[in-house]
Amino acid sequence: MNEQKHEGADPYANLTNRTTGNRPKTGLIIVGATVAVVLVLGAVAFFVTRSENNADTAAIENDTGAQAAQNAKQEQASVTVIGEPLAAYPQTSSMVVPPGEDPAVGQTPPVLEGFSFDGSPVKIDPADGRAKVVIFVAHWCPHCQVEVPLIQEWIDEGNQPENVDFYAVSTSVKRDQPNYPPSKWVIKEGFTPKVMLDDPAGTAAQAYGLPGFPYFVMMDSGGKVTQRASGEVPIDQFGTLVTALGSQQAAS
Amino acid sequence: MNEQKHEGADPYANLTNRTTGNRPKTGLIIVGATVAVVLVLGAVAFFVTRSENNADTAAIENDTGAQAAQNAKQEQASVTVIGEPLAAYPQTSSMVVPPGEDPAVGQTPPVLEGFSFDGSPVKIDPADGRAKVVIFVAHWCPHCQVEVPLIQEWIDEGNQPENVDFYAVSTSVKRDQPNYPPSKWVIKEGFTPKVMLDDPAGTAAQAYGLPGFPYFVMMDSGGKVTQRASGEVPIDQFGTLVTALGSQQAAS
Amino acid sequence: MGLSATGTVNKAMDVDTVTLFLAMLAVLGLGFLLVCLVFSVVAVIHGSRTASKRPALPASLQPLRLGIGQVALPLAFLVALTCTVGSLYLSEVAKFPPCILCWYQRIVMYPQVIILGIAALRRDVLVKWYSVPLVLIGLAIAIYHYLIERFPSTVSFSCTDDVPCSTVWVWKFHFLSIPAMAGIGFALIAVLTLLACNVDRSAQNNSELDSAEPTNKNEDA
Amino acid sequence: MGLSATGTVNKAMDVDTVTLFLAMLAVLGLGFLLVCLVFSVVAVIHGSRTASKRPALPASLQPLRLGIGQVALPLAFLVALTCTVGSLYLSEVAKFPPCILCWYQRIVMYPQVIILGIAALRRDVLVKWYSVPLVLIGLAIAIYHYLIERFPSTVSFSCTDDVPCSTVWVWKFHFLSIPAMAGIGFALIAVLTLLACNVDRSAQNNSELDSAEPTNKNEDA
Repeated sequence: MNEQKHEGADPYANLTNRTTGNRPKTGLIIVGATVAVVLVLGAVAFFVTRSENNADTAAIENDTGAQAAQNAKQEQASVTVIGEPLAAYPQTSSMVVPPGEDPAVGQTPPVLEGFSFDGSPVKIDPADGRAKVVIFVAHWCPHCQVEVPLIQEWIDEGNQPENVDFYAVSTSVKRDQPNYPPSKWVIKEGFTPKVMLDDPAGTAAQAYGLPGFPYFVMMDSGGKVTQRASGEVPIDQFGTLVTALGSQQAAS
Repeated sequence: MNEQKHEGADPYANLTNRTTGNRPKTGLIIVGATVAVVLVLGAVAFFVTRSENNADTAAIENDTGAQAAQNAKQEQASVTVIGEPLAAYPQTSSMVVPPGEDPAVGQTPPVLEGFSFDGSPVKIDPADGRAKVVIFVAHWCPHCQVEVPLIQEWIDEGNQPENVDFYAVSTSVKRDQPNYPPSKWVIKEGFTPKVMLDDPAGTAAQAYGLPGFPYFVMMDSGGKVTQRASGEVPIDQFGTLVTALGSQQAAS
Repeated sequence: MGLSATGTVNKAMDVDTVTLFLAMLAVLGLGFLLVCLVFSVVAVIHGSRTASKRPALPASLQPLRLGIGQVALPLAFLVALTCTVGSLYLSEVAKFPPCILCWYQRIVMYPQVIILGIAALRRDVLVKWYSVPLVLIGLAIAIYHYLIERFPSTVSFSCTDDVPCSTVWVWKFHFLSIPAMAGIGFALIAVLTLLACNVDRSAQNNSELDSAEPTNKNEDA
Repeated sequence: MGLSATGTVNKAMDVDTVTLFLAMLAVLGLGFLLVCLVFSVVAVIHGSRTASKRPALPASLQPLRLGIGQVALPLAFLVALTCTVGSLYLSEVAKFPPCILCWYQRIVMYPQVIILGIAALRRDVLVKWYSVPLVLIGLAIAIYHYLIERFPSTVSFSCTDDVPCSTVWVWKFHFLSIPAMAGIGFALIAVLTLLACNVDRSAQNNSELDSAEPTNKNEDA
């Protein structure tokens, strides 16, 4: 530190110079350097955020949730429920309900007719002859934020059985909460399953008996529920359940 | 202060006695007295609240809001709306909308069919041939808490015209908010107008275009809205409006 | 939490007991503040008759003054602790949701427990430099909060569906609400912290007791 | 508030600018903390070679050490002020609703502005007795908050419809969230307040510079 310079105005300099000689100079330099660095950081923050383009538009496959999200016109949409709602989720401490303890297992969930971000219709019809997994997510829920990329990675690794469809339902949309809008989130994660938008009242979530986020309902090709789960299910366990669902269909 | 006593254990006594003689004793006495008083207050608080009977049951007239509240079975109830909702409340800075600026003036509000605290039916029918004032209140709203006793006092002074009926609608009931349940509030204020309970969705309030609490809708014997107001309307102004409503009917 | 109907009633009764107790403590504190005011007037009148013309208590009241000065920091700590525990009880047990003005009062009150606790252990009467400005801010917020509770129409004329800061949760003795009790707590801490005096120093000044009082009084101004 | 679509976009950009700026300040603060750590290690190693065996910086670094000690209280005040203004910006302008853990961190942080401001004016290095315990509590809350942000499943496995404390509002440089920045702020205040030394006293001890460092270091323990 150069102790010989005497420029600048340290408010303490006059008071202390008499007793400490040149030493207060160091304090002055420290304060000056701090102020300079802070000003530079402020300028950098300003220009970085003004010039950012947020050009996250990577090549996204057609007809996926992410593709619909790129043309997002809406974050919520009306949902039509046809059929009886599923039985209430049982009181349980485990994230994956043992099928024997779940009154919904064997039930047929209602048909959901709704729309995706781009206004294209999405229909979740248990009776369409295909096994499926329906995943209910809330954009602000930290557990969903952890789970969605794990599921996408699992899909990207080619683990999804060809005879099992994935659907996501974006519910509990809160404009003033983090990670809004959900369409941006879906783009960011490159999420491929089709996404149905729930309405503000959570009609789709209620029809499926949602106990919390994230929420999984698996059903076989006959439209009967085989498994429900809620929470940050470890991806291995999720994979095992989906693979079992797929092989079940192949066998029957 | 008796400075000669030497009982008790002041943690500071040993440290300071040498230098200050008996003086620390005063501090000890102050602490002891404070503790004793606090203990007595605690005991009083305990016994007062345990022995209280809350016997507020004064003589209350038959067929009033307070009478229904004394036999309260419910704080919310279903409401049936028959007819078109009122026009939206205009953007205004005054609590009492000048009738010329209110699109609802001249409209006929919908019929409301609901229930009171004791389950007795309450019907607000604009077409029943009587002028009426409908007052929407929320139990937790401080403005309503101020306004309701003022209105009741005004009624008790015999100011209510014989040809004008008063109805209250208890809406926006919040179990975890102050002054719950509204039935107790109605009893406490000895409120005489009949009280209709709104449902949790606020159906009655929405049908009447409620902009905030309290909210007043006045209508003539022909069922047409003559005046709307929202807020802590000064009781003189309220009285003038109701008296005018009454004399209008008598003249016609 | 699985409370039976009786449990709920008991809980309401408990909340009532606690709020009544807190309200009585506030009345006690208010009494102390009034006594302090009376004694200040006495000190000014008596002081004007002495040679120095500076406010001073009559010699007969000096032991009391010193006794209070000696236990003032621990007492101020206990006031802060009571206010903090009381406020946590009302929000966490009685489940009254704190409004934003309550939070700003908590910001001032809660740290006093640590600050005054340490100051009482260190017998550091200079803590007034840090405590008093903070609690005066708290006192100002509490007074504002109390006023909008009493006169909600000064802030707005009607309620929206959000519960406003002017809702009154507790109302005891026809004048005590939660911010009123908090305000009394802030005032008590300020007065007690200003009254605190170092016993050892006072002892050294044993012969000139009259000067012990003004020393603290002047720093008040 | 009647913002046009463009206004909303600009506001989002402003919030982004401010959070990036705060994040860069946090990185700067983290750098300072690491430098302090390195110098502490240097002091321990160098000290073990001196006669006293107590930690001490080499004589060449003493002017720097004293320079920092001299401006430490004003700097600590500025850190508290930045954290407080930043937190008020995020809640009042950016409209991020503070969760309950945020409020408890505010309870610790906001009073530091007053306390350290007054201490800087009074040049009272003993304020560490009041500031350090408080900010260590704040640091503990911030670490806990950061951990449940990173590992939300340690608190629960799924979300209910209430937004939990584990929601992440700001995420910069792949490691900085709001509680992370608050935690760095608390740590900075603690270190700066402990480093503060009285210039006049140090000047009197000019010949025995080595002892200036341990005096503050020991009170740290």
